[in-house]
Amino acid sequence: MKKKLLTFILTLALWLVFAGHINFSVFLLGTLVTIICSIISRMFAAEVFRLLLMNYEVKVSFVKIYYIFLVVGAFIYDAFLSAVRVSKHVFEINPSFSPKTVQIKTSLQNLPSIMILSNLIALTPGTLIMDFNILNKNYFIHWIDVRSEDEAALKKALIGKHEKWIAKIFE
Amino acid sequence: MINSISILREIIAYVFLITGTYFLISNAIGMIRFPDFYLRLHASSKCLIAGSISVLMGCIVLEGISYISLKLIIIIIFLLITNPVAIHAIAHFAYNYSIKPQKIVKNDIKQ
Amino acid sequence: MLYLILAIILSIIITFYRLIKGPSVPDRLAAMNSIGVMFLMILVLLSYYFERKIYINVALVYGVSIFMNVLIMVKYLQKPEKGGSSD
Amino acid sequence: MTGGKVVIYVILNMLMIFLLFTAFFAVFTKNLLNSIITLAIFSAILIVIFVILQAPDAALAEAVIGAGLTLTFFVITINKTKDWQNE
Repeated sequence: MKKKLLTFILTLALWLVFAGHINFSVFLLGTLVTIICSIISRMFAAEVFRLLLMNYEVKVSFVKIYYIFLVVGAFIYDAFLSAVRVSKHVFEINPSFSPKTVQIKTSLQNLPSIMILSNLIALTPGTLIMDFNILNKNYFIHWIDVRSEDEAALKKALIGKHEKWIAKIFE
Repeated sequence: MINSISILREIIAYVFLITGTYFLISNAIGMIRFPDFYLRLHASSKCLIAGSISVLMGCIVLEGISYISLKLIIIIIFLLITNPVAIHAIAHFAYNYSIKPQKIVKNDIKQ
Repeated sequence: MLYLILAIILSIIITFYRLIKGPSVPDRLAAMNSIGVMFLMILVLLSYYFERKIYINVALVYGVSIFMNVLIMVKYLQKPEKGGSSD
Repeated sequence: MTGGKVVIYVILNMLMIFLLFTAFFAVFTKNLLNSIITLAIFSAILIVIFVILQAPDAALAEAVIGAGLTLTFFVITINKTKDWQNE
């Protein structure tokens, strides 16, 4: 019941945003449509809202909101930094690369946290994910210019602090 | 007083818009000049996301606080979630399609 | 603002060259994705030029459509001997 | 005719020529996958032209039906006929 109520409130808020103005007829039509949408979506998406509805304390949820803002800020900062570097490569006269494929092992357990970490790796400068092995939890990463061969320095350069932040959100 | 604030807002908005257009043009040139498929995908992921976010943030600064800017923020969050997923899906498709990188050297890590 | 739209259209025409000449299918898919996002930016900028902000709804619907196209093409166009669609 | 209207007519005519070019490329290419991927860009250009001509309802219908549904049906049909792998 709690899940259905949360889905209903979220879709009603989205409806009111899309409508642009609040009226009585808009509100009545919105409740009818969102009740149908919430009942249909509960049949398919049982797994999505499982993460949101774990019983947390109040203080823990505020800490989680702080880390969510940190992760979104890291997304936008990394996107701009890497775009500047790649566009510097674009306008060179003779662009020189040394591409290589490396493997990196993670310590995360949940599937959604692995997905968000892979989105972060796709935005950090010069890296791209090709594949993921779910048994050993290894990422196959294609990297433009490889500087060091050591595993610890390589892991620190890629997922040093983002892994801790994501681990504090989901685990 | 009010006039100077509106002029300052327009200057900031146009700086964002011109930066976004520069990133989109660099994406288009990088798609042509790079020799390998995965290098092209690098240019197509980073510059595309940064350019689109910059253009949308310029529109938000130009608009102010209203329902329209809320819709633009929804578009930004949607692009931030779905665009790296699409790039990852294309890279996995190419890896299954037997397109190898130029110099593939496996780094054997002792775990 | 119209000159920015003109610059983005020029970059679309440059990217379309990769879609004509691209040696393999994933090249064309990546070109299709980037052209779609560039057209989405043009839709947002046009709504500011005409000063009718309700045109943003078109951009919102089209943004969902790009992502759906890429995922459906990736799922259904794989080679079957190399671990294709499992279900 | 002021300065703003000249630029928007240039954009409109450029998009019309580009639309014709994508339509010819989608018809005369040999591989079926290239034809489908070009069809996505065809519908994207059509959406922008509808917005410039100030018909947002036609643009919304095109964004849902043209870029979403027909492309999905084409991809699933080509996957089921299994002839595209031989090229």
